Amino acid sequence: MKTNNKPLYYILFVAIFAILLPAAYLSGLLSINTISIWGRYFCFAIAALGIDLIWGYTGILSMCQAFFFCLGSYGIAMHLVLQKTSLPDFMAWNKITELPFFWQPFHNAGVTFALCLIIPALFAFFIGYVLFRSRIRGVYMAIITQALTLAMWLLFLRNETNLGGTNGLTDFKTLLGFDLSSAQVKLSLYLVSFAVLCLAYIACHRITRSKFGKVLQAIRDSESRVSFTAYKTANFKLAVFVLAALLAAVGGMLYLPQTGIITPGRMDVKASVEMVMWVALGGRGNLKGAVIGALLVNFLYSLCTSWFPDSWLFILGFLFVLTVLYFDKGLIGLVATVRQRIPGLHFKTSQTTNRYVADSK
Amino acid sequence: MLLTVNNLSVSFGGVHALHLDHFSLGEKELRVIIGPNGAGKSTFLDIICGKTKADSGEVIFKGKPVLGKSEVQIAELGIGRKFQKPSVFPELTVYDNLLLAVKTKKDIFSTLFFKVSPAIAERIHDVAARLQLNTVIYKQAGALSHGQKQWLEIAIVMLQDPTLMLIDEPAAGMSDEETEKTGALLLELANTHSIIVIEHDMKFVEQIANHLVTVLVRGKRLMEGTFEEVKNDQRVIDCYLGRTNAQLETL
Amino acid sequence: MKCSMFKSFSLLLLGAAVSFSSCQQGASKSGTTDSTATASKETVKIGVLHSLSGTMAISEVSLKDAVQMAVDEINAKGGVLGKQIEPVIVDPASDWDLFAEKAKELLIDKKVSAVFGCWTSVSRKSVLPVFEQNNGLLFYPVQYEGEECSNSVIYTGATPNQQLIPAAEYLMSEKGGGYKKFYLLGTDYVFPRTANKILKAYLLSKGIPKENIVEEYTPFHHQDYQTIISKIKRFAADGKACILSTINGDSNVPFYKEFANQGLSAATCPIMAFSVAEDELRSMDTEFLVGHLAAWNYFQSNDLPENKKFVEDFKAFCAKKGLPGGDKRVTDDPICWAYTGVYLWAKAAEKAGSFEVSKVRNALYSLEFDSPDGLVKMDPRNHHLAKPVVIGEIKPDGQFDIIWKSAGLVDPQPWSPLTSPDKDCDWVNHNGTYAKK
Amino acid sequence: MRHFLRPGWILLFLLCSLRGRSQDSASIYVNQILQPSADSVRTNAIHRLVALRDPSTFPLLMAINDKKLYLLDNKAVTTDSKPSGDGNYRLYTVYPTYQLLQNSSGQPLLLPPGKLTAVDIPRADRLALVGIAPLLNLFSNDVQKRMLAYSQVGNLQDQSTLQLVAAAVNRETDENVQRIGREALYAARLYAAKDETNAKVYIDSIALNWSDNAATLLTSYSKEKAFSPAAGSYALAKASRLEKKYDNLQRIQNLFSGLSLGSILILIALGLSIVYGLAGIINMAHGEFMMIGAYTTYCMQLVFGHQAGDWFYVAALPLSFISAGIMGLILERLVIRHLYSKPLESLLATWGISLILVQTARLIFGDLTAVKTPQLLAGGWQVAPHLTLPYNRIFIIVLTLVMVLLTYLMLFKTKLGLQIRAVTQNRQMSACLGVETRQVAALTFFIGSGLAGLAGCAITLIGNVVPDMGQTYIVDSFLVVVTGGVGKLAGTIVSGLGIGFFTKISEAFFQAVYGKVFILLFIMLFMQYKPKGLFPDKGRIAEE
Repeated sequence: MKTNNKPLYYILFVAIFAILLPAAYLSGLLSINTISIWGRYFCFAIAALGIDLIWGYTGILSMCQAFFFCLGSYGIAMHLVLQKTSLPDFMAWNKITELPFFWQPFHNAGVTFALCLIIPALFAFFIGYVLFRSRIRGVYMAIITQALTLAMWLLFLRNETNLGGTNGLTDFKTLLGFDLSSAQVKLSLYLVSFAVLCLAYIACHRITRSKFGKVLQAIRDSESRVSFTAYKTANFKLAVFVLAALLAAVGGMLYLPQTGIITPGRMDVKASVEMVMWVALGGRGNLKGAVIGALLVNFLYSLCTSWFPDSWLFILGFLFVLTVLYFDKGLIGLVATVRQRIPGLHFKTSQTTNRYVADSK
Repeated sequence: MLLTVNNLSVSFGGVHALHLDHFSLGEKELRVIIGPNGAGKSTFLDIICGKTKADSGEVIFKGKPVLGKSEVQIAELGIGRKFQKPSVFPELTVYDNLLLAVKTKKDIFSTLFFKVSPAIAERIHDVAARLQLNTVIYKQAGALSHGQKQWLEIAIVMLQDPTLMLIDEPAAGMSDEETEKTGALLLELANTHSIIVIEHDMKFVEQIANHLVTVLVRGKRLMEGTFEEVKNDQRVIDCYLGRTNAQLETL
Repeated sequence: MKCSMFKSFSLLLLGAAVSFSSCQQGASKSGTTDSTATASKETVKIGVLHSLSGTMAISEVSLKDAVQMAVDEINAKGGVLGKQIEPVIVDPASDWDLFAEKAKELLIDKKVSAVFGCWTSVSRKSVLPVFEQNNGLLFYPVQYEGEECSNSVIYTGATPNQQLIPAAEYLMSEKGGGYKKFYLLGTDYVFPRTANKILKAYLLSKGIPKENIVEEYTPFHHQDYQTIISKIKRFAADGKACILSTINGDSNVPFYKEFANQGLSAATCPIMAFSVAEDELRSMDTEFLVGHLAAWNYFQSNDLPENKKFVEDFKAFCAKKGLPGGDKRVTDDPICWAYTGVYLWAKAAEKAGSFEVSKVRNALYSLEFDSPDGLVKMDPRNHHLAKPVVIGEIKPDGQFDIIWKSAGLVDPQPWSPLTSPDKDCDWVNHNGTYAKK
Repeated sequence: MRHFLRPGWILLFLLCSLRGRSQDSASIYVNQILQPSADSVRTNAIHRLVALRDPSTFPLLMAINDKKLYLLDNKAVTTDSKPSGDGNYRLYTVYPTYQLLQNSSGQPLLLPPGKLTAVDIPRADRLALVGIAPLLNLFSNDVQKRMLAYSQVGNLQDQSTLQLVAAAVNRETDENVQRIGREALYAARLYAAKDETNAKVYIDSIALNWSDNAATLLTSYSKEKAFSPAAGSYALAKASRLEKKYDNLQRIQNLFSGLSLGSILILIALGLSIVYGLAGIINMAHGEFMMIGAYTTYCMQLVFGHQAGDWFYVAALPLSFISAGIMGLILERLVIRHLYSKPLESLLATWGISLILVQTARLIFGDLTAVKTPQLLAGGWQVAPHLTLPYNRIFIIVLTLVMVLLTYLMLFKTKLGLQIRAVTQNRQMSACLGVETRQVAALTFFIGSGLAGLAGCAITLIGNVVPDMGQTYIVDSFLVVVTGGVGKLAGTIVSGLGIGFFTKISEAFFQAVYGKVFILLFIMLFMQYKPKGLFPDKGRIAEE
């Protein structure tokens, strides 16, 4: 199916973030810090795309995306730590004299990148295999994945796990030989993140438009019907679960060098619910919604913690409640509704409106 | 025989929902199953298509045992199911609903790189036209009327191209005209497929029951015979009395 | 169609980006003070980086208040080098990633001269690279695990030897009860781990046999201490055992409650806490804590006249600003050092005649200051503070009865000679951490 | 204080009369302490008194040691360690006799410390008492101090010390302290024993006496102090038998801990399960209702103040139920009723609510707070010498039992319960049959939230009260619900207890965190076989 998009608005989006913002920095209007902050938001947006695939399109509420995100981050972080020192300082404090075996492969950059993808994928595969095989779905799925994230969070908090405990991993100097503190590297990371976001968006877009994507949506609508139509739903769910985990991991991998720290705090209960909320706020079942939700919520977060530290949680809480109650389809849906309500713009027949809703899915 | 069922039984929480000593269906046969509410008709179909697990007994389809197989395996064997409550994908368009049903390779990679060939598109439009869905083919399935959803689900089953179709109450919620069209369609399909139909509407049953009718009561097979035999059987009348005898009387 | 919808979002995002940059340029909530008659228009900015929301807010908000109070006092006296101090307050929301982000914001966008902030080790570790890369100066007011020697951090809190060792020494002494067995119990993070490592080394060096030292850790927010207390009970059966607790935050109450309910008490087995201070005990019913001990460098019950004034001023400040708690607020060790930190910075800037980080840093060496805790002195070679050590017994009103005080100032040892005998921290003759011959 | 005059002192006076000679010099020193002509005189006097070891001066020395020496009408007096109500303390004379002061009507005289003149003894002088402090403490009013004193009293081979200890043990009223005292005496005799039979008698006595320390003592005796290998190995055998007995008791203690943890989980999950079953709501704010219950209890404590004793808790029990219930009702009306049977949406919306509630609590209450344990529930029930079951945990178990019973009765014996069960099974059908589903749902939500509030009230007994306390328990209690099967009372109870026991038993082998990971793996495997929990619904309806 061909989409009849006018590409203008995509171009605008790309122009703002790929040209305008860097240009603003180069001309001194914005600081490199702002650029870096947006770079980090893009990483969240990449993970949000994964959440949208698994939740928005397939209807499986997975609460362990934050965990996969952290796996990606931790992998890169381990590599960066080993770039700097042969034995991380926290291990020295914990009376460990030899690098644990699972740290060894992270000396090599190529292996690290591979492992950052393979480990989350394997985790997702195992978790998904066990859960989908026993037909755990809906609420059960959400709670078990949440509990799993909680358990992993507790495990990562332990110092025995040898991943830095609560403090996580921090104080990185170079990535592939580039100095992480230099502005050029930060700008490049920003641009890379944006490029990856665009690529991920295009890939997800392709996927959702393919027959595979339709099967996912069909699973969301009526899983048993899909089974009786001879699709092995468990395999499809597993595939999209792994895919979502990979997207989260990629986001995490890019997130780390721009933030400079990864701690288990990134995957506590709060973080994992919040990640889902980005997508809910933006508009689930809509890739643009996921991206916009992730960018907007995090932008608001940065803003509010500077402006209204006390009431930030109220703002977030009310946003959650209102979104769920009144804007089932998130901001994207809200805009669609508003556009229909405004008389001047209301030129579609009901049939085409329906068509449009279907298309935008 | 295409389908043979022996000593099939299932119970829910100690209540026997179904206890069927024998049932068989031939190639290209259209069988109608009737019976009062709670007779176990839907449960019977649920077991055949793998939705419900039987406690004991055997179901042989094309010489292969069916029990214990997953829904997908059963569907792949060539059994298609239409449910009592229309079960379609409400948020997909009618076209997409049908596209998913078309009998092709259904593993992950083939779906990921699937391209609609002209033959498939033609087939979809064909079936859609036969069920008068061609005017709404780009509409969301959720926006269809109840009758249209029934037809859509039948279309989905048709596109799966099964050997055996299990059709649960196809005429529910349809106008008389639609009901008659559905009947005609089923008869036409019976030329190329084996079909089991569950139905309450006796007028509809009369229209489509070209061969045998099976009567289930309280999970057991009461009798089997042509529509005429069934209609005149005292036991059948007795057990419908006080329930849906109004329907019988209209005959 | 969807494109037009997308347009609005593109515009929205554009607007967002622009407004964000504008906020970056200086619209952030600044905590300028209202009380001072701003004699001079010129200001110098300092950053305040304490969590005002999230789990750490309970502890950190008080430090923000203390910093603000010190700033007000200094401004009222005419500021520093003729400039009024303008605090820029941001909220890292107990989110460690956000700490780094806000630190960058303060240093790069706001260009503050110094930052006062952080509580947990992890938040300090999170901002440390930011400060080192951008040549910032962080005043860190909380007791910490040591083994760190950053040129960008001024540690006004205690190093392990300024808190842990004297406490253990006291418990082993005849006066302290002559305890022979030690249960080292902590929350599982870097401070307890390192603290216990040092304590263990110390105890072993004092001839305590290995089997008489037990080390155990619980996760954050641990609530169920039944199993651990049964273990302690067995351990403490002969009346010769005490507990050295580095349990953090909200796990303390369940721990002390279970302790009392299983029939243990301060008399049979005292708990020496390193993370329980007046501010945490403020609105708690302390009945099950009474009689247990804590080691710090400062207690509110310190009866120096400077301290009495400080306590009164702090209460008055909180009441006047309408801060939660008002005049019922208490001071404690971190509050004292957060407050002292601002004065140290101001005094160093005056001495250096500049706000430049490197000059202020150099002026800080050996700097003396009359803190609420008496005269304290910056180390001549590194960025730590020499100060007295006190041990207190918890009273029913949540205050401490001072039962032991060090003879004079205890010099800081960022690298404990017990665990890292070969290392020391010196920024004057060496480049930070160096290997001792 | 039950004893106006501690029996220990009577004996002491008898002992004193034997030592009349020292009496005179003692009284001189006492006067020098109370009215010193110079600081050095007082220092000297204190040192002399300590050297004298005259029991009649012990009350005075103890008062000095405890910083509780006062003058009242020029008489030296001391006070109890704790006030006897309203901040007033009972008073005792310290020398030459130790007696409760009474007023004219024969009642104990009660005074606040402010009305007394404290005799300030400099810290340096107090340090002189360090050596004798354990001996003083043998006769203290404070059980804890007496208990401790025996382990600190030092060398019992010294006859005068032994005499004092024996006297103290004889007069001891507290069973546990007496056990420790007896052990100290037996141990002294055991160390002194020079022949097999004698040694064995004392080893047997120590084992029979079975104090907390018995096994350690016997082991160390066998290793270091035994005069013959036979006596040593006999002691070691006894010690290992005691250890074994102790381990068995420890197992019981572990089971109790599991029961206690399980009942807390049940108490929280009970409301969650009912609401979830009936309305299909995943209430992430359930933990916050618990928090509301806990803060209600805290507020009750503030309202009642310290004088009211345990009554604040009695009031808090129903009030925490009601306040959390009402809050739940408000939320149900405002938000949650729009989300019935949309579990995933409700999960997100209630998470938002939970954020709001937590931040509200943080703004109102702010600090880390805790509720004091009611006097009745303080301490524990000593089942056996080494098995103490804390009253607060017993109370929670009983409370859970009662609430489970009430919930059962409500669900299965009342019309409301019938309606709840009907709506749980089939909402539309129930509505058709004339059940006011909205009212039933609201009422259920009230009860469910109320149960959470009650759980919060109960948890104040063991933990603190903080704004985000609910989030500590919420995931665990959801696991209980999911494992048990949605909306199933029996399932909730079985899985709650199961998880409780499993946690505590695994904690005995691993550290708490690994225990948690194991439980999770176990539940995931368990769900392979029972994907809908322990007690799934059966039949066609359930599958749709």
